[in-house]
Amino acid sequence: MGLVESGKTPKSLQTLLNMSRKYSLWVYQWGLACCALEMGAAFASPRYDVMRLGVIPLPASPRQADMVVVSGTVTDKMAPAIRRLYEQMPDPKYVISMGSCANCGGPYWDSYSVTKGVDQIIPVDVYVPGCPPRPEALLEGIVMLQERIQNEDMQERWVGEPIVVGS
Amino acid sequence: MSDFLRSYLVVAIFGGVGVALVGAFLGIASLLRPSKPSEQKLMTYESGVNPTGDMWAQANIRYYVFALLFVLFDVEAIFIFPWASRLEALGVFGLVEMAIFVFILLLGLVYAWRKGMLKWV
Amino acid sequence: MTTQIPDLSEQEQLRYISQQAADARVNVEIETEGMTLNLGPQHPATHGTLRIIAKLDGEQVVAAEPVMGYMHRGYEKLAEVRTYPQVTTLVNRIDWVGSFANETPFILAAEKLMEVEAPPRAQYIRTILHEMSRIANVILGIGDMGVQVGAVTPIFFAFRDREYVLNQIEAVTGGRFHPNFDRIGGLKDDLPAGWIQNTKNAMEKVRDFCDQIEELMYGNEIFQARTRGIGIIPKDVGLAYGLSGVNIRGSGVDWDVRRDNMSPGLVYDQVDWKVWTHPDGDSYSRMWVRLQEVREGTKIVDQLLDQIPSGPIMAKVPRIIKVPAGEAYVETENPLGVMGYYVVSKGDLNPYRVKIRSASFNNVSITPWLLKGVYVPDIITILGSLYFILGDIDR
Amino acid sequence: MSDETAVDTVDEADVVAETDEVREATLASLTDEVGDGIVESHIRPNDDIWVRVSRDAWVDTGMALKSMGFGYFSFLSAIDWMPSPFGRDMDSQVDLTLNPPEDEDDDVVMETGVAGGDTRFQVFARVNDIVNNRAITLKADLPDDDLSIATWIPVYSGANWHEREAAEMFGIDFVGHPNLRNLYLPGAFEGNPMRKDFALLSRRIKPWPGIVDVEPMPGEDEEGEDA
Amino acid sequence: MISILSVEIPYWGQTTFRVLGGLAAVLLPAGALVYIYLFKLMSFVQSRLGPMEAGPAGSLQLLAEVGKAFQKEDIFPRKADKLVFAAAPFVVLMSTFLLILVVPFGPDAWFVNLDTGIFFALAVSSVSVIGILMAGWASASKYSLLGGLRAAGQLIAYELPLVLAVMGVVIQAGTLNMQEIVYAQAEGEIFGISGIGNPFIITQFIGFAIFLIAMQAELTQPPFDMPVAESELVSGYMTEYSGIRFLLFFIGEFATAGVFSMIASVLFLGGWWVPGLDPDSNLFNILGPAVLFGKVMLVTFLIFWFRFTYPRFREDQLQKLAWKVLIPLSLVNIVATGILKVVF
Amino acid sequence: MGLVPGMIKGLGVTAKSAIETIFPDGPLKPPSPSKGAVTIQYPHEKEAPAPRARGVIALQEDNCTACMLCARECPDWCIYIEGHKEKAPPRRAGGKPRQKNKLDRFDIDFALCMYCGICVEVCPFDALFWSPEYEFSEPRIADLLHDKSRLAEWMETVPDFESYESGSEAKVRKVPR
Repeated sequence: MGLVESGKTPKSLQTLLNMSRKYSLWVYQWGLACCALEMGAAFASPRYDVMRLGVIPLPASPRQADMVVVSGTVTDKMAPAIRRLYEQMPDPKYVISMGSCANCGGPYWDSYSVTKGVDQIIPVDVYVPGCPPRPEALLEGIVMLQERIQNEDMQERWVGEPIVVGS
Repeated sequence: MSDFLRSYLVVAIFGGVGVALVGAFLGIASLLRPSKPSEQKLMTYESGVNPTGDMWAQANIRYYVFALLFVLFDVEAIFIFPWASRLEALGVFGLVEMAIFVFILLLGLVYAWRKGMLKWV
Repeated sequence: MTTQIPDLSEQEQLRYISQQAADARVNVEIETEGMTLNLGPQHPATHGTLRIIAKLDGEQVVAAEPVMGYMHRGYEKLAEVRTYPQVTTLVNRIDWVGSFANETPFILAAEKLMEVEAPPRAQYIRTILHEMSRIANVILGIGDMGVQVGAVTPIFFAFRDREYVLNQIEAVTGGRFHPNFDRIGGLKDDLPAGWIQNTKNAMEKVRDFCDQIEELMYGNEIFQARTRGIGIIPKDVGLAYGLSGVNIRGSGVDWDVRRDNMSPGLVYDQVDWKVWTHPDGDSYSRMWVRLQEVREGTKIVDQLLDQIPSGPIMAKVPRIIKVPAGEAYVETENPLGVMGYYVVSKGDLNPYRVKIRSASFNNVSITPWLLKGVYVPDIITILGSLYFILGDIDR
Repeated sequence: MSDETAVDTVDEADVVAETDEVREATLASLTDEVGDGIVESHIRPNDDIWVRVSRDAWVDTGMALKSMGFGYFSFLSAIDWMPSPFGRDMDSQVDLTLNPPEDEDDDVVMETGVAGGDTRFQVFARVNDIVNNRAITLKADLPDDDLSIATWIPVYSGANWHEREAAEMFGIDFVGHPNLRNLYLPGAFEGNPMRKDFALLSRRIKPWPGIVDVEPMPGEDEEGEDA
Repeated sequence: MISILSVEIPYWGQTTFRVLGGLAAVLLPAGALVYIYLFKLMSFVQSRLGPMEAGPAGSLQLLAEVGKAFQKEDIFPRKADKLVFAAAPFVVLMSTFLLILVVPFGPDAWFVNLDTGIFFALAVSSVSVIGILMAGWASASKYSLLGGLRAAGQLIAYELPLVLAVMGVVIQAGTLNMQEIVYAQAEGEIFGISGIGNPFIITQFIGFAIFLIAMQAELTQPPFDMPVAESELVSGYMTEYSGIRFLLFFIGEFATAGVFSMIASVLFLGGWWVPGLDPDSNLFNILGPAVLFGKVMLVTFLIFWFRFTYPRFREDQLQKLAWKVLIPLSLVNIVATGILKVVF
Repeated sequence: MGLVPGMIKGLGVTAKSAIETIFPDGPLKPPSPSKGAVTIQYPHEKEAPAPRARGVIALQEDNCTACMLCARECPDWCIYIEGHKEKAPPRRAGGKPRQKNKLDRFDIDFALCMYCGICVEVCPFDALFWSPEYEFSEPRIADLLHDKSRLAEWMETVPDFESYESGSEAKVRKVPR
C-alpha cells in the first residue's frame, strides 16, 4: 500500500521528504523534572529559541508530535504513562533523552522509585548528557538528531523499529 | 441554465473543491505514511493514563438557556436584513417600524437579563 | 488575626465554595452522570507530572483529587545513605527552579548541629544567592501563570529576563540550576571579579521585567477577570493546611520567616525591605504578592551587594565532616514557601534521618478543598496561582 | 517532666535566660492542658522545644496546642530508630568486605534522639504559632507491636497528606484517616521504603567503585607517597 | 455588470480559472499568515527570531510542515466514530471554500456575484463550527468533547453580534451584495464630504469593533480560544487528530482567518478599492487582489496582535460579554445608523 | 466595563517589544531582527558559558595518583579507576627511585554523572578540572563513558581561573598546562 514501504521511492524524493521531516519536528510540551526547565529555556527562552531549527513546541497532545524530549527523572509510576504516550505518537517519531536521570537514573540511580534510564522503556535516538544539560546542549542534541534524520533510510524506519535500544 | 442557477453551480463547485483538496491531501499522504497501529496507539489520549469511564458521558450543557435565546434572536435578526437593505426606500416609516421592533428585542433581552437568564448557571 | 481556628463544617465549606465560583452553583435540577476528567500526568497545565482527577458536571468541578508520586524520587531515603556534602548536592534538585534556596536550610541545620557559623562574607553571599534564586523562581512562576491563562508572551519575557539572573548564578557557582555552592561553615568559592556590577545590571533587567509584565498581564482586564475572586483561600483554612510563603501572604497573613524567625546564617536583618501581603486571598492577590516579592528581592540584592564585607568565606571545619549527634530543624523562606529540614544525626558521616518539609507539598494539599465547585478553566488558574514545583511536592 | 536532659551539651549564651522563659512558659501551659500526656520534654534554649507525649494523648495535645495559638501546621512524619541492618549503605562494600561487622548484636543497639523513648517507631510533628513566632516539635512513640496512632485531621486538616505519606513510608496506621492510600508509590509497590531495613537494591548490587584499590607491585610493601 | 472572465473564456475554462483562483485565495493568505505572523512576528514580539534554518530566514518552513504532515501516520482512535471523525476536516475546509466565494477581488474579478452575498457568507461561516463539533464529538476523547461543546457555546455567543454588526453596513450600503457594498463605499460620501468615498470603518467604527471581536471568537483566536485552550483541554477538539488531518484543521484555521479578514475589509475598509482611484477602472482587476491582500494583512495583524497580547476569557465571561455588552451595543448601533441614514 | 486602559497598554507592550526587535537601530534604520533579538543562533554562533560553568570534567593525567578519593566521594559512583604501582625515575639525580601509582583506567560515566563537582573539589592533587564545554551528546549511551584519553582531551578547553572580586581573601589557583 505505502509507496515507501515497498522501497520504490526515488532517491531525490526521499531526500526531500527527509528534509521536510528534519525541519519540521513538532515537539511535545512535556517536561518531567529539572531538565524540563532547561528544555523550557531552549523552547521558550528568546535566547535559545528552538523554533529557529524548525522544532516547534506547539502541540500539547502526542498525536501531533514528531519528537519527544524525555527531560528528567523517569519514575516507576511514570514509566507506563511515558510508554503509553510514546506509543500514542504517530510514526515516524523521535526521542531525545535529556539529562542524567533520563539517560540512566542519574542522581537517583540508587532510589527505590526511579527507573534507571528511559531507554528501558522506549527507544532513544540521542542522549544529551548533563544534569541538567544547558539549553545549548539540548540544541546540539537536536542538531545531531536532524543530521540523523537527513541521512536515514525511510523504508527501514517505516518497516521496523529502526533504533535498537543501546546499540 | 440561468445566471442565478449558474452562480449557485459555482457554489457547488467550490464546495467540491474543498472536499477534493482534502481528498487529494489524504491520497498523497496515504502513499507516503507508515502505518503501525498498536493497542496503545489506538487508545484514546487522556494525559497518559488509561482513559476512565465512557467518552460520551452525559454532559450538563449549562448554556442551553443561551442557546434558546440565541435561536430566538437569530430568527429576529433575519427580519432586520430585508429592512436594512431597503431602508432608503422605506424612509421614516420603516425606521420607526424597525425602531419599535428593535426596542421590543432589547426589551426581551432586558427581561431575560432581569430574570437572571444571562447567568451561566 | 485569629489564632483560634474553627473546624469547618460542611456548611461553612459550601459557603466558601459558593463564594469561589462567583455566580456558579451546582445545578441540582438537571442531574447528569458526571464525567471524570484526568488532567495529567502529562498535561500542559500541571507543571510537569501532577495528575488531577476531576469529577465534572458539565464544565463544573464536583470534586477534584490530586494524584502525586509521578516525580517521587525518595529523597528522604537517599539522604540517609549519603554523606553531608552529597546530600547538599542532592537537595538542589528538590525545587529545581530556585535551587540554591534548597541548600540553605539544610546547611544551616547541619551548621546548627555542628555549632559552627559561616563568616560574615559567606553569610552575605548566601543571602544574595538565596534571594536571586527566589527571583529566578518567581519570575518563572509569573510567566507560567501567563501561559495558564492563555497568554503566550509573558513566559517568553520571563525566560528572557530569567537568563540574566541565571547567568549571574552560574558565574559564581558554576551551575545554572544546581549550584551546589553552600558548604557547612561557608561557601565553596568566592565571587569572581566584576560580579557585583553585573548582578546589579541583572537586577535592573528584572525590575524592567516587572514593569513590563505588570502592564502586559496584571493590568489586563481579562487577566483580572480570570483571577479575581477565583480560588479564595480564607486565612484560617490556609493556616490549618500549612500553606506558606506567598500563598498565605496572599490571604493577608503577615508572616515571613525571613523577618520573623530568621535563622542565623542569613542576613536579612541588615537590609531594609518589606513583607507584602494582600487581603483578598484569591488567585490575583497571590500573583500580585509574587510580583512585589520579586521587586523586593531585587532591592534586597542591591543593598546586600553594597554591603558585602571582606574576609574569608569559610569557617574552620574539618575536612571530613562528621556531624555530632542531635536533632535540629531549620526553616527558611524559600521561593515557594517555607522549606525546612529536620535533620537527625547520630554522629556519622551521613545524616540518620532527614525530614524535608517542602513548601509545595503543603501548598498543594489544599487543592481538594479549593477546587470544589469551580470551572475547568479555573482549575488551571488556581493551580497556576498556587505555583508549585513537582519536585517540591513529591521529593 | 524532665527537661534539660542535655542530650547535647550546649553551652548557653547569656541571652538565653530571657527566651528560655518563653519556651518554659509554653511548656508549662501545655502541661496544664494535657497533664499526664506529656512523657518527656526537652528545650534547647533560644532555639527549639521538643515534647514527647503518650500515644493516647496525641490528638488531645494537638487540640491543646491549637487552642494555645499554635494554629499553623508545619509537618508530620515519623522516624525509624532501628539502625539499619546493612550498616551504612553507602559504604556497604567497605563494611562487608574489609570490615565485616564483628558482632551482630552490636548492630541492633538502638539509640533514640532528642526526647526519645525506647521503641522503634516515633511519630513527630511540628506546629507553629506564627503570631508569637513559637514552634514546637511534638513526638509520640509507637509500641513495636501496634503501629497505629489516631489521626490529626480533625485538628489540622493539612495533616491528611502527611499522614498518608508516613503511612506509606513507614507502615504506620493512622486510625480514623479517611483515605489511607498510597500517596507516592505505584499500587504494586511492596514494602515501606523509609524503614531502615528496606534495602536499596541498586546500592547492594552495584560494586562500589571506591573499593578497588591500587595493587602494589609484586614483591613490594606499602610505602608512602612522596608526590 | 459582466465579468470579463465570462465573456472570453468558455464556462469550463472559467470554472477552472476560478477554482485555481479560489485555491490561491484560500491557501496563499493562510500560508502568509502562518509564516509572517504566527512564526515571525510572534517571535519578534518575544524578542527572538522564529524559524531560521529551513530556507533563507526560514521561508521554506511551511513546505517542511506540509511535507512532514504527509508522512505522518494517520491514527483513528479505536473508540472514535470513524465516519464522523474522518468527515470533520472536510466540513471545516469546505466551509472556508464556500466563504471565499462571495469575496470580490476587483470590479470584474469575483467568483460569484450573489445578491445575498453577505447573508450567504454569514450563513456559511457557521458551518465550520459544525465541523468542529463533529471533530470534538467523534474523537471520543473528553478533551475533544469539552472542546466541541465549548465551540458550540461560543457560536451562540458571537454569532449574533456578528450578524448585527454587519447590519449597520447593510443599512448604509442599502444592499446585501458584496460587490455593491464596495461600490457604495467607493462612491459614498461622509456627511456630504465626498472625494475619498466612505470606507464604512469611519461611520461604522462601532460595528467594526464588534465585528472584529466576534470574528476573533469565530476564528477561535485568543482571547477567545476556549475550544482549543491548550493549557486546559490539551488541543481541544483537535486532540486526537494527527498528521495530515491535523494539518487540514490547521490550514482551515488560518485560511478562515484570511477569508474572514477579506470579508471584514470588504465590509469596512472598502475591499479592493483604494481612495482616490476610479473604482470602475480596469486597473483594479489587477491591482484589486493586491489591495485586498494588503488590507487583509492589516486586519489579520490586529487579530494576531490580540493573540500575542491577551490571555484567554472564560466561557461564561464570553457569554456575558456578548449578551450584556455586544448585543445591546450593536442593536443601538443599528437604530442609530438607521436614524442617521434617514435623516441625512 | 472599563476595558480600555489595561488592554491597550498591553498592546503597547507587545508592539514596543516587536519594534525594538525589528528596528534595533531606531525606527528609521533598516530592520535587522537578528540584531534586535536576544537570540544566539546556536549552530552558527555559540554563547560563552561562564568560566566556572560545570560542563564536563577534564583530567590532568600526570597529576592523578589513583588515590580513589574522587571515586569514593562521588554520590553517583560513576568514576571508575584502576591503577598499579610502579617505579618512577628519581626526582633528583642520584636519588632513590620513587614509587608511583600509575593510572590504568580512569573512566567517568557522563550518562550517570550528576555534575555536582564533588570529585573536582576533593581531588587533593589538582588532577580534575571543570571545563565549560557542553557539546558531547551521543546517539549511543555507551559513548558517554569517557575514558582517560577522552577526559584528557577536555583539558585543552579548561579556562584559567578568574580573579576574585575585591574584598576576597581567596587565592587564585592556576590550571596546570
